[in-house]
Amino acid sequence: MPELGKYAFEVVLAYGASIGLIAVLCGASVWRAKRVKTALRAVEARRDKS
Amino acid sequence: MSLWEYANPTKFMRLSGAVLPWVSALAAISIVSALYWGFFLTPEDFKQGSTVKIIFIHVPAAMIAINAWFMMLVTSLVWVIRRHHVSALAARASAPIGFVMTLIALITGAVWGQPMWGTWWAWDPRLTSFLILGLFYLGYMALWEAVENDDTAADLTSVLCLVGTVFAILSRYAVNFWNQGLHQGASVIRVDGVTGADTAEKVSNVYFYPLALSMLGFFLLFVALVLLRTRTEIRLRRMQALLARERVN
Amino acid sequence: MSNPNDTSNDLPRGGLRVENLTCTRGGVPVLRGVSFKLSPGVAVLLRGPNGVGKTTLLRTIAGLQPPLRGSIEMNGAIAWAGHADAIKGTLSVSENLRFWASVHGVGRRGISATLDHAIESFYLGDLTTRPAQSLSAGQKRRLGLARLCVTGAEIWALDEPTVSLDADSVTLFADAVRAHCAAGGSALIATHIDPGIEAATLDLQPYSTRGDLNDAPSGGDEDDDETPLGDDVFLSEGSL
Amino acid sequence: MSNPNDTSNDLPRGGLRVENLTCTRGGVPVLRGVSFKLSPGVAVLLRGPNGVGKTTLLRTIAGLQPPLRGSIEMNGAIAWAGHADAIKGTLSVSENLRFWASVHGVGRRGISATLDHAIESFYLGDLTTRPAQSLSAGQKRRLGLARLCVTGAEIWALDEPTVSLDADSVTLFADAVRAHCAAGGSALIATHIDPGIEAATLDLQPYSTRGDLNDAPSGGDEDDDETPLGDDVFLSEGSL
Amino acid sequence: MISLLIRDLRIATRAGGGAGLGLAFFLMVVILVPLGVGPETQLLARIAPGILWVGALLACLLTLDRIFALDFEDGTLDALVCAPVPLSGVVLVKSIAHWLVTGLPLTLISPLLGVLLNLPAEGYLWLMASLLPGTLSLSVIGAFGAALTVGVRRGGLLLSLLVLPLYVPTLVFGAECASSLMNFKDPLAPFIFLIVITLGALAFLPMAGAAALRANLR
Amino acid sequence: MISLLIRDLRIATRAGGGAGLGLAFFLMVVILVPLGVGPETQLLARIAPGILWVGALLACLLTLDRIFALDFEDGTLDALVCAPVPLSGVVLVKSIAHWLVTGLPLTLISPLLGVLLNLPAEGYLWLMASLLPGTLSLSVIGAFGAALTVGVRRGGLLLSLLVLPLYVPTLVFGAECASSLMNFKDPLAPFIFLIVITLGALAFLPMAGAAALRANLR
Ligand code: HEM
Ligand SMILES: Nc1ncnc2c1ncn2[C@@H]1O[C@H](COP(=O)(O)OP(=O)(O)OP(=O)(O)O)[C@@H](O)[C@H]1O
Ligand SMILES: Nc1ncnc2c1ncn2[C@@H]1O[C@H](COP(=O)(O)OP(=O)(O)OP(=O)(O)O)[C@@H](O)[C@H]1O
Ligand SMILES: [Mg+2]
Ligand SMILES: [Mg+2]
Repeated sequence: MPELGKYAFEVVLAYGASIGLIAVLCGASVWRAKRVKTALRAVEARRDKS
Repeated sequence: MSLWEYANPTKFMRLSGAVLPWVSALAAISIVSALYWGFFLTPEDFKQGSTVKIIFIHVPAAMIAINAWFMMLVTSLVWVIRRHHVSALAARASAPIGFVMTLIALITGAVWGQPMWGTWWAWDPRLTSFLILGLFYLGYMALWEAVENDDTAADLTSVLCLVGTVFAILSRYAVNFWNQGLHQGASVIRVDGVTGADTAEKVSNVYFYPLALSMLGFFLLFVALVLLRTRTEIRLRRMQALLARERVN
Repeated sequence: MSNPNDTSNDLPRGGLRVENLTCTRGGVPVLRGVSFKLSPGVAVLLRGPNGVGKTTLLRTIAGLQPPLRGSIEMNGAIAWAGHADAIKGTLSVSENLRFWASVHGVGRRGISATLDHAIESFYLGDLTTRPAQSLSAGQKRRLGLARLCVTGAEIWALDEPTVSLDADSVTLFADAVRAHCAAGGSALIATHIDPGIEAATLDLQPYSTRGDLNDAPSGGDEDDDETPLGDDVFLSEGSL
Repeated sequence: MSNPNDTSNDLPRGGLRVENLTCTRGGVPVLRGVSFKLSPGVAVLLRGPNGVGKTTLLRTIAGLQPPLRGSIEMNGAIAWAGHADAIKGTLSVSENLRFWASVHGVGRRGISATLDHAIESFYLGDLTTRPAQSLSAGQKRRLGLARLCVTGAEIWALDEPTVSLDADSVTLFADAVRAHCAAGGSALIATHIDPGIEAATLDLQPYSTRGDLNDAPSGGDEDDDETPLGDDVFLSEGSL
Repeated sequence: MISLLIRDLRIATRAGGGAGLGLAFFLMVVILVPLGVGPETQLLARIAPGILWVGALLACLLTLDRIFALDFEDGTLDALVCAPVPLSGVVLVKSIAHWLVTGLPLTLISPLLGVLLNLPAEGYLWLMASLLPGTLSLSVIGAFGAALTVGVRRGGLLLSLLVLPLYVPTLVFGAECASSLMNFKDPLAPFIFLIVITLGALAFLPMAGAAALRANLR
Repeated sequence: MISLLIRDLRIATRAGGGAGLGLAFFLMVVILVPLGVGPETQLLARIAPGILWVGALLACLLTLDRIFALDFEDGTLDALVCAPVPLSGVVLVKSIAHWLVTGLPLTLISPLLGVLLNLPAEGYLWLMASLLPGTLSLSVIGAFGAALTVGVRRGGLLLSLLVLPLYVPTLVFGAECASSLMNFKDPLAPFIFLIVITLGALAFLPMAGAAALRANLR
């Protein structure tokens, strides 16, 4: 941990919040991608059978 | 082979599927290293202390927030003129990213403003116009959600995006006009000083390289997320179409 | 304006030709390859079970939604009457009709004759000064049909016009359609009951590849070589 | 609760007695001295030209508006289905039915059997997961009628239930009414077409002083010795 | 009753259902006021509690017509009146659903908007404390107003007219409570009044609303 | 076209038509703000032009959904699309009708409400001068937003969300113009911008609105 001086709270808060938001965005995107992919697989499998 | 062929979902899926892992990996590497560099390895500014490190998130996020809207504008135009579905879906996919980036720029700016200006929020023209940009994103996403027919929604959001762009530029101008002459001492303290002329060249470079790397990283992240989300939207539409056909037969 | 294809010189005035039409509803194709022709002076009943796509077909022909594939040609103006009557509850019966007449370009002088004719055709004489919201279901529907008479359109596209009408009113409606056809107009009427008009029947089959008009040639197969539109883009073979 | 008079011990369960009823619509009396009786297991068709007051009568009986004069007695719960279907477009077909079942006190355990029965009766099996707004006119109406089956009410008051239904669906409806009557319920149905149910007919005459039920005794003349109510207060003889 | 609450929440969170839109409107009032009034921090801090309360009130007002109008138009209300559930219970449940969708999120987000208006730090606690019961009473009073105007087509604005005077006590006590610390006054007295108003509204207005609904369905 | 204008005005002035309700709402915002903010004369005078402009904007916003939603629901819009009149003309006429019913009376009554907020005498002229073209552009922009949301059931609040950011330039220039004399600035520059925005909106937005309407009717 570097020495952040009297503004340590602000800097860590800014980094924390931003990285958190980016993580949420990426996580949500990936999670939704996975879910939609499996759902589509199921539908396509059903189509290919019939 | 023309560029437009990538508007075919199958082609787009093939190409984007090949590119996506590389872009994601590059984005991850450059962002992580840029933020590590920025957070751990840069010195404190003599005027701003350690808060200057916020710049490595704040500026790239603000940049992406603006560019995401620009990309929506272009893809909306493509949809209106050539009616390529992938284009409309790409616009839809990039809106949440732009919104989150706006949010990040606002939050980091607010956190930065507290020590620098002594307040979390000031009605500075630049901040205000960013807030309004955030509202445009919100409205755009809400309209996509609210209209059930996807083609109709694409038409409506495209029109909104075109008109909205004009009004966003207008309000940027208006807000400048409105806050003119207030001369809040606070808004004078810009970090231009850091990268600009009145500090030593050497110090400037200390901040400039990680900042440039961070901007590259954010840009790659944006590309990766747009590709991923567009792929999801395409799969979703395909699933709806297949389900509909299933019902029919 | 709303019908980009209405300048076809080989069709007589009041004629309508639909070729190989595919319509969508909510992004889903519900009718495929419907072809038929409507000549002036002819009324056609559109039949088919619930959900087959009658409403969708009529809206497409009226120009309210674009077809996914196929062409619609017509010579003349088209008037559309759906489930909603396009009637304002706070205006009186005659104010409503007067408004629609002037929107359809009936001039100052012609207007009162036009209104009188419409009011008489649908037996609304006693109700002219009543606000439309105080009418019963059937009375309101009669007013909605009277609106058709003041539009002066050659082609009528009607979606279940006889809903809520009693037997006498159905007769009034049949007379109005007959008069319209006699004057060289044509009508396409979706209905589940028999309105008592001498008319050909277009039977839509569920998810049929084409409709069968029992006395008109229905041509053309579905051709897939056109650019795919709508959700068809997403229906490629294989998996994504 | 909504029907203050529904505790009459001389009526069998599912019975309804209307005596000397005068109904108003928008302050104007539209029906005078209607009297009839509905026994359990019986369906009655309400007929009459447009604007005679069928909707008004049904709403009055369902307790949605108070009668001007006369009495309504019933033994059992009443379910009302009007022109609007009481269906939420954003909920799916089964969510809509489930909601109405639980509002009408169908418990956790009974609910799925009840739903299955209603869905089967109106042939909605293929549509259960569809949001109701994407249904066609006839499909939506079938859903609206299926709602009646889950209410468990003994008396059905239906206003033009067969609107938009095709022939097959009308048969489904007739079967449902027959099953309801066989289970001891009764139904009062306003309609302009013949739904194919073996039922008595109550013919309302325009501004009649009483309805004529062709096979039930219709008792009582209009008696003017009651206290005048509603706008009748202002209609006294003589000049003011 | 529970199923009615669940259904209302479910409809609100579906596409086009309107959850979150009250929130968005609240946000926008708070943004518009500085744009109109000017950017001076001092001035904004002075008027912040008042503007936040007025914004919450307007956001609530705008969503009121959804409470009954949609159910009226599609016949659900007719059917509910015929169903074996007490109508005043229906009114109560629907107003609580409205609060859960509008007032509660609005209260939770209010500190954030306080930042935008440069609200001083000591104001936040009592701002939220006053908004929490305050918005509930706004929803209940509003549901009564919505019941009164349900027959009128697009009665949204007539509804506003009827309801606004009824909102005055809540607004006055609420804003008083939220701004009292800044003015060196005691926040407790107006807070107690706020609670009393809320409880009173919860106890009596659903019945009045049910009566109004019955009259409107004639 | 003229007959459409006449019909719209006639409907608006019939019972339940909504003329005057925008006005009433305007009045009430102006009354609520002192209740929320507190009664200090100085403070109120400072914020008066801004509050009046925000009030006018909200009153306009609230009446927007009437422009097309009623016509959509009863099928009038379908019939108008089939009729031999240009759809962008319909949008233009309807936004002008909305202005005549809402914006114009609101402008005329604004000096009266200025008194309630202790607006100094020199403010009145430019307040009215800015509201006159300003409310017209609010109506035109709003009609575009209403066309976007016409298919969404009870889209009133979504409409607000979409339209409010579009209103920002008008609001900023309008409020600036109205308050400039009090701040010893030149009112002419913002006034000219206001006029330019209004003319631009009149020229282009009806077309965009017509496109949106067509898409919504599919
Ligand atoms: C909520 C508050 C803030 C917001 C919304 C905000 C927004 C923005 C935006 C939109 C940009 C432009 C990016 C570009 O053009 O690529 C920017 C750049 C920048 N901001 Fe902020 N900002 C905020 C607060 C601050 C504060 C408090 C500081 C420092 C004291 C700051 C320092 C900078 C710097 C140094 C740049 C980049 C250099 C430049 O373009 O001039 N910002 N910010
Ligand atoms: N949003 C949607 N998504 C999927 N399918 C839909 C959607 N909207 C309508 N449909 C389906 O499209 C089909 C055609 O509907 P349409 O209203 O044209 O039928 P119709 O022939 O008019 O029936 P009716 O006689 O019942 O009026 C129906 O099966 C309906 O369920
Ligand atoms: N507000 C009102 N003022 C005056 N008369 C009214 C009002 N509302 C309805 N009426 C009249 O009351 C009569 C009864 O209407 P009602 O809707 O009960 O008829 P109905 O038998 O259901 O007709 P339909 O078969 O057309 O549905 C009609 O003649 C109608 O015109
Ligand atoms: Mg149909
Ligand atoms: Mg009726």
